[in-house]
Amino acid sequence: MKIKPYGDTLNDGAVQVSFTLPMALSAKAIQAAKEIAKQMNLVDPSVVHSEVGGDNFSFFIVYGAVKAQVDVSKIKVVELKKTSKTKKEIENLIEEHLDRELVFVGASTGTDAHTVGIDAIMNMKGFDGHYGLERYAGIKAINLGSQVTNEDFVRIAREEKADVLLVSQTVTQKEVHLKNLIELVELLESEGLRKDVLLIAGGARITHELAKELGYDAGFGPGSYAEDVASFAVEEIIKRKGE
Amino acid sequence: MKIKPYGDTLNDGAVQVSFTLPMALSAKAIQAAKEIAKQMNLVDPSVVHSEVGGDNFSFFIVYGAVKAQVDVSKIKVVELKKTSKTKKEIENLIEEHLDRELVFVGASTGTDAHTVGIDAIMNMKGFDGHYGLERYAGIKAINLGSQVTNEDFVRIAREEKADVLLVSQTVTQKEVHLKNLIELVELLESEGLRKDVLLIAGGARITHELAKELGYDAGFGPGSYAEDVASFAVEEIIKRKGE
Amino acid sequence: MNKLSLNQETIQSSREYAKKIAKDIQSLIDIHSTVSVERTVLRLLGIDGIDKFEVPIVNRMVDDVKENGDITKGVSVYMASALKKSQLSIDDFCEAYLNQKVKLVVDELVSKEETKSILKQYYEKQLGLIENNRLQRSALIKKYGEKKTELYVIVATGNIEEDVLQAKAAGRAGADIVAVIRSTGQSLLDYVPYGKTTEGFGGTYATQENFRIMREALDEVGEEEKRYIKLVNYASGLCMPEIAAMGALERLDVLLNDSMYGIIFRDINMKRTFIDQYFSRLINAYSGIIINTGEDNYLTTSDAILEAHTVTASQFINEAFAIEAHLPEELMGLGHAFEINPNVEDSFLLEIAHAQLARELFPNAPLKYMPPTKHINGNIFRAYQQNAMFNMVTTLTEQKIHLLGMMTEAIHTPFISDRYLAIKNAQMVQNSMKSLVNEIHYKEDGIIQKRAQFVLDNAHKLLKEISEDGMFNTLAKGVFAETKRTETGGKGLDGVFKKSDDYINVISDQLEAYFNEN
Amino acid sequence: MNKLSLNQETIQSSREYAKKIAKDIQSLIDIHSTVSVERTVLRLLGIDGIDKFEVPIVNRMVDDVKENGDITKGVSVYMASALKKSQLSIDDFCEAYLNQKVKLVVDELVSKEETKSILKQYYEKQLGLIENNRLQRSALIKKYGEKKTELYVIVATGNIEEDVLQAKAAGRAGADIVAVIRSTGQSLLDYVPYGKTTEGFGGTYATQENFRIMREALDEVGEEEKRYIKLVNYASGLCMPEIAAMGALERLDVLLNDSMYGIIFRDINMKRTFIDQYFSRLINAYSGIIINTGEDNYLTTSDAILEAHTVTASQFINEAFAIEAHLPEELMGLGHAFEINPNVEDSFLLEIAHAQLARELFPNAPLKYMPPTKHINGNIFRAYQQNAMFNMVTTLTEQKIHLLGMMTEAIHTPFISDRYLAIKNAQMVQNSMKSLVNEIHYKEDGIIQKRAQFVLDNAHKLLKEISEDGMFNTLAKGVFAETKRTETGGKGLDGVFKKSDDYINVISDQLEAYFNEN
Ligand code: B12
Ligand code: B12
Ligand SMILES: Cc1ncc(COP(=O)(O)O)c(C=O)c1O
Ligand SMILES: Cc1ncc(COP(=O)(O)O)c(C=O)c1O
Repeated sequence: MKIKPYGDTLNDGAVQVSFTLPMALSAKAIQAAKEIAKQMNLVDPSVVHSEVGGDNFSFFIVYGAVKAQVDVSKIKVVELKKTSKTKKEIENLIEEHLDRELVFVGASTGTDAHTVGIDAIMNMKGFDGHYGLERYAGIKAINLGSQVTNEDFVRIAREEKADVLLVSQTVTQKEVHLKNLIELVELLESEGLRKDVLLIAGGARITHELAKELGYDAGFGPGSYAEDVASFAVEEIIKRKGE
Repeated sequence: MKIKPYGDTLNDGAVQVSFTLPMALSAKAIQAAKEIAKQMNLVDPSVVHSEVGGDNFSFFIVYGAVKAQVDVSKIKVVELKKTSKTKKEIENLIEEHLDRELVFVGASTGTDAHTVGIDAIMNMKGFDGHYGLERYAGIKAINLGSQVTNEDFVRIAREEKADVLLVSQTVTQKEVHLKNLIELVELLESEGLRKDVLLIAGGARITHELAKELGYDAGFGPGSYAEDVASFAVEEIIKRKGE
Repeated sequence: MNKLSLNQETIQSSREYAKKIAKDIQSLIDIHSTVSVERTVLRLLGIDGIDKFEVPIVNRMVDDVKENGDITKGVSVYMASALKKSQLSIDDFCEAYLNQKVKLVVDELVSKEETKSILKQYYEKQLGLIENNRLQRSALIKKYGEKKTELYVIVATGNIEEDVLQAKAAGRAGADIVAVIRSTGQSLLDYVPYGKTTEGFGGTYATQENFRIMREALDEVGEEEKRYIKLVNYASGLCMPEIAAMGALERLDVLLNDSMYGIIFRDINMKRTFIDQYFSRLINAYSGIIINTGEDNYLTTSDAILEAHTVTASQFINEAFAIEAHLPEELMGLGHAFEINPNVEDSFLLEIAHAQLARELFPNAPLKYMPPTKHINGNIFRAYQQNAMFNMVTTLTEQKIHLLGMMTEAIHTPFISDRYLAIKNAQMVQNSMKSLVNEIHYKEDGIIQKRAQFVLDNAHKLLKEISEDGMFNTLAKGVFAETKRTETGGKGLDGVFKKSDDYINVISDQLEAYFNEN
Repeated sequence: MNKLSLNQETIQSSREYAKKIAKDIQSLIDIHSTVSVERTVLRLLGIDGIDKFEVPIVNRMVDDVKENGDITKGVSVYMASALKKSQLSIDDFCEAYLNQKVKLVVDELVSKEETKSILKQYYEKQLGLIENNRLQRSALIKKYGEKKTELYVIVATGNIEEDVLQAKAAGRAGADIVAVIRSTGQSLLDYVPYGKTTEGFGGTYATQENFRIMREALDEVGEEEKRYIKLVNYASGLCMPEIAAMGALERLDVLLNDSMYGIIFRDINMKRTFIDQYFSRLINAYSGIIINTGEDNYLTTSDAILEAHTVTASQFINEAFAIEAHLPEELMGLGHAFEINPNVEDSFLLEIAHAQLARELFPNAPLKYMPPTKHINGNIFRAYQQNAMFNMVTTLTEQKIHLLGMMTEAIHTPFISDRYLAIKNAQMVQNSMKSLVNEIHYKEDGIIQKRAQFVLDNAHKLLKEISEDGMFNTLAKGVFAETKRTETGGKGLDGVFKKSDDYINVISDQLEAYFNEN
């Protein structure tokens, strides 16, 4: 089934676009904006608004019908199936299948100081009415906070005999998160620790797909809760134990 | 000089896009949105927001770097050179070069009932502090109002011996304005009147370029004032008289 | 509710002038009828459908009487007489009529009494259906409850199927009221199109079948969402009473119906409009349909600061006409709008003043408050903000029917996402500012109070003038929306006629009787 | 300004607790210094520049004294002694020092008096430059006037050249204040980078040269636009006083400078921070630079409703520390924020209460009001609306330093168009609601008044507790932003030392003397 963007009629292909051009506003600039829109595959784009956005900058809003279409049946997504177990169910799973407490070590690594995300997952009080890992029976949750170097992180993981590593990355400017995330994998591998832990990343711009690409076991984006991570981790550990 | 859209760094190509897809929100839908964005020539598009926009519709906001670029030096625009004469100057021109009153007949034609635009150009009080044509010495301005059929319009133009016809078109849904504007040209031609009048269109989505394409002498879009139209018309009439 | 310290005497006196203005016109209305009124009578006898040239049967019949009979007697007597002669049921009669097997204009006309008794079963059935709709609406509203402020969106694709999709999505997103905008130009048609339609310009044709389709769709969503979702269409135009009847039959909840909109904005003849609006409102009143008046349009045409008092004056006049047509306050959706140029210093204060003024003058009316449109440009972000500011004024002044502004107002009829985002915008304001209206007082003699008092005073002056000049002269002077109209100009005058002494209209008789009892 | 009926005694008592809290810490500050303080002394003697490994000379020198001399005497005496011995001017000395031709740590140390007399010409020159900047700023502000509320935007490209382009565009679009965000992580560097920089993450390095470049650019636009455009950077971090000195030399107008931000949000040792903040604020006070405190960050970390009182308590504490450092109220840019989840019913009323509370507690302070950030998501239209609502609260409560929210807050550091649209948003609110603040009263004992009183009461209780527990214990308990810090934890403790009896700091002596006179 092929689909196109929808404005008010099926297959009208309607999209809205806005951008700035580094030139003063003029009829020429408006024409340039139209050309850009055409190169974005808009048929008959209409520059519905233009405004001087500072000296030698002009801002445009364009509407048009885009030629693009996608065949939905052909789309493949690397998607984490959320099992949506409850806290209680997860705790039971640990009790039944594992003979020990699981150790989760988490941190905002590198220069990243955004702790709200990792705290949402780990802290007692949790987030949005979902308790954090610290409150789970059978889980020892160690939250190292922010700006933890990959070196310290790995050292503590080793000391604590971590089962699961939780890494939070929020700042993505100049792709700094990729750098940090990749370095951690490399460090774990060079220390021979990679296979001993479940490695999980999270953050506003993290997708499961991206995390997998970078060599993580899973990735969690906005709207994740402790039970999502915990159920993934616990099930995976049980599965691996069985193998 | 080639330019690209500008986000916060020269040539970063940053654009913002939004659209709806006719499918329920899911990881697959997000991926579909990304595919659409890629077909819009966005490199590494990032779906920064997705939301259920009704049943079986999902709404997306995407940012990305577009490959599109335009060579500004090669852009050609059909542009009306605004001579920006004042009311006084125009009145003087008429007095000096023409021996009679010029007749301007204006209307919102077809089913279009939007009169604010044509009134802004023609009525006494004008618009935004710019007096309308009714106040010009040397101009007889006849405003027929809204929903005037092309037939009535042409009839009255003939009766009044119009020098200039002013047509306003606001409703553009299903291209109804094109239909109306083209019909008028055809009617004028079939009645042998086309060459006797200056034919001018205006409206929110009218550009000079579009008007020329449709066989008009000029087109005026948003932000036009009576003196823009008057100076174009009077100069053109004087020029034609000279020829 | 008394935040503006308005002068109660000025209000009282304004109402009296308005009453005099309406009464003057009403005396003219009472002795006239129109082709549209007569067609409505036929519709309320149960006649519907079109001939092979797609001309509605009701048009065929009324034209027939006009040509071959004496329309000044009204169509009722002809229909009764023809039925008597043919001895057919009304449905069979229509079929036979289309096949030219029977005549409508017969020689022997029955008496007024007989007219009534022959037609009784038919109009009682139709009026019964309408009553049922009214009761069903009340029951549903009682069941689900009703919001203080209702979010109103439009659909306008031109295609009823697409409209349904979008209306449902809007309903699920939180819309309380959905209007199907009419196709450009429909109001100038002297007939109502028939059946399901999928092609229109800037809107979808108002047909009874389209009404039915949309009503069904909204009922479906309403049941899921546990809200009664109201359906709106437009009466104003050359077929005001017919649409009122169709809307009543299909359980529409709101109809745009202004005593003067057609005159001013569609150049429909003033007599025609005044007569039609009366009969249409009588039907609205009976069917429990809220009317929406069009004062907002004055401000899209003229300056919203300079002409604010014309809105207020017109509201008083619309109220007075509504009273003539037995509409209770609860059905008087008087219109006004947020249309001041936002670049004007303190414009937000003026908007509060105007909106609160309307609120205090008509405390029980379900006021219809229109969003900014004229000063919206293609900057959709700016528009989104203007709409948020408009939403705030509604929350601060407790408007009832809250039309949502679209961020793409200056660009196109709404996309599905425009409508969705508009609903979210309004909901955020409604929720985060829920109690603000009870929290703030306006300064005694401050900008807001003074502005409201000034507008009221000017409206009062204007009403006095109009009551002296008469409505026709007023319209000729272009007092409203700076648009001048003459008594004999405009479309549809040829459809107006003076009733003869033996004129009979079984529907209005029946309705007047009903209102006298209730 | 008395819209909240606050209890004046509670306010008075809160101030007294805060004073006690600050005095307790001040007694510790007075007997300590830090490497950063000492480096600042060198900077204010006119030393700048880096060695071939890009280490700033001031770091080289202070480390040198730490290693080879006795840093507890302060760096002043070493510099004076070395100058005396080498008989070189300070510039020549530095050059020779880098070439390892002279030593800083010499055997024969001069007396306190001689230290002063040798260094006097150098620090007088630098302090003279700073004074000139202060006078020039006052003159320009006097010439162009100053707005009641100033629109503040950030640039954060990482590249000072690009920053300049954008800052100028913002200035022309109407920004009154421009902040150059620092590169992520700079606050943890125990030195200040040098020279013009074009690569940073999430911001641009704060260097003296970058300050100069941006100041020049803003002065240029300011002259064209006939407005004085203020320049902001960040002091907090391991180099607080150094940045204060650099900012003073380059005529920055505002510096982020909080007595506790580094501790809580950057895990810098608490002693280090308290000592550094004091010296940095002393310099701020002398240079007429407004400080901006960071209470807003509490609400981005914790819940804005539950923790509102911690903001108020912290404002009192920051005020008390500022008084210790001779900052007049006019330079106390205390921070707060609009961070309540907008889905909370009546959240807008709570925001008004919080903002008005800050306004009434600190009537003369140029309050810094931060926009919604935490509850902004990728829906840029929704964000644009949230920002409009935030802009309204500022207009209703007369905040001074008004940081503009960006519609792309949840996405990226601002694009040029984001900033432009944000300015237009704020301007529309400021203009269309100009007089609203004078028009409305809040209901006696209404939601707004009660909320403000409740927050004040809780802040008062918290201050009492802190004054009993002491600041160090309070920080250990995680009272602010739910973040726990220990006395000996965090970065930079190794740079703290107790002053010996013969410690001398020619700059603080000079500044204290200045403040005692003025
Ligand atoms: C709060 C905040 C701050 C606070 C942080 C306080 C704290 N204690 O964390 C303060 C003020 C200190 C701050 C500072 C800075 N910030 Co900041 N900040 C934000 C803000 C407003 C909200 C982030 C947040 O808390 N979201 C709420 C949480 C719950 O969501 P979340 O992090 O996505 O977490 C969820 C999921 O992603 C997931 N998750 C997250 N981590 C993990 C980990 C695991 C293992 C799992 C399973 C799941 C998971 O689960 C969570 C719950 O569902 C965002 C803008 C925004 N609205 O998003 C900017 C933002 C992230 N900051 C930004 C920047 C640039 C900075 C600064 C560099 C300077 C600046 N411009 O302000 C500094 C430097 C900080 C540093 N060194 O890292 C940028 C990042 C741009 C980019 N894409 O690179 C943003 C987008 C703002 C912007 N537009 O400029 N910031
Ligand atoms: C006011 C208005 C109305 C008023 C008109 C009142 C009146 N007396 O004119 C009313 C309420 C009656 C109305 C009705 C309708 N409207 Co209307 N209306 C508008 C609105 C809000 C403003 C238009 C306006 O007055 N602009 C101000 C004037 C000064 O600008 P302007 O027309 O562009 O004129 C300038 C220039 O273009 C130029 N110019 C214009 N004409 C000419 C002619 C010449 C010769 C020259 C030289 C220059 C010139 O000079 C003028 C001054 O600078 C717009 C939305 C918007 N914000 O733009 C919708 C809009 C135009 N309407 C629209 C529609 C669809 C309708 C309706 C069909 C139903 C509906 N959805 O409301 C009806 C039907 C009307 C009909 N039969 O035509 C759509 C059109 C969509 C499209 N692109 O097709 C719009 C865009 C709204 C929307 N988003 O749905 N409308
Ligand atoms: C009272 C009233 N009636 C009708 C309409 C719409 O009528 P038309 O279909 O003629 O555009 C409006 C539109 O604004 C109105 O205000
Ligand atoms: C008081 C204060 N200082 C400094 C900063 C920024 O510091 P850094 O550069 O460490 O991110 C902030 C940011 O919010 C702040 O509030």
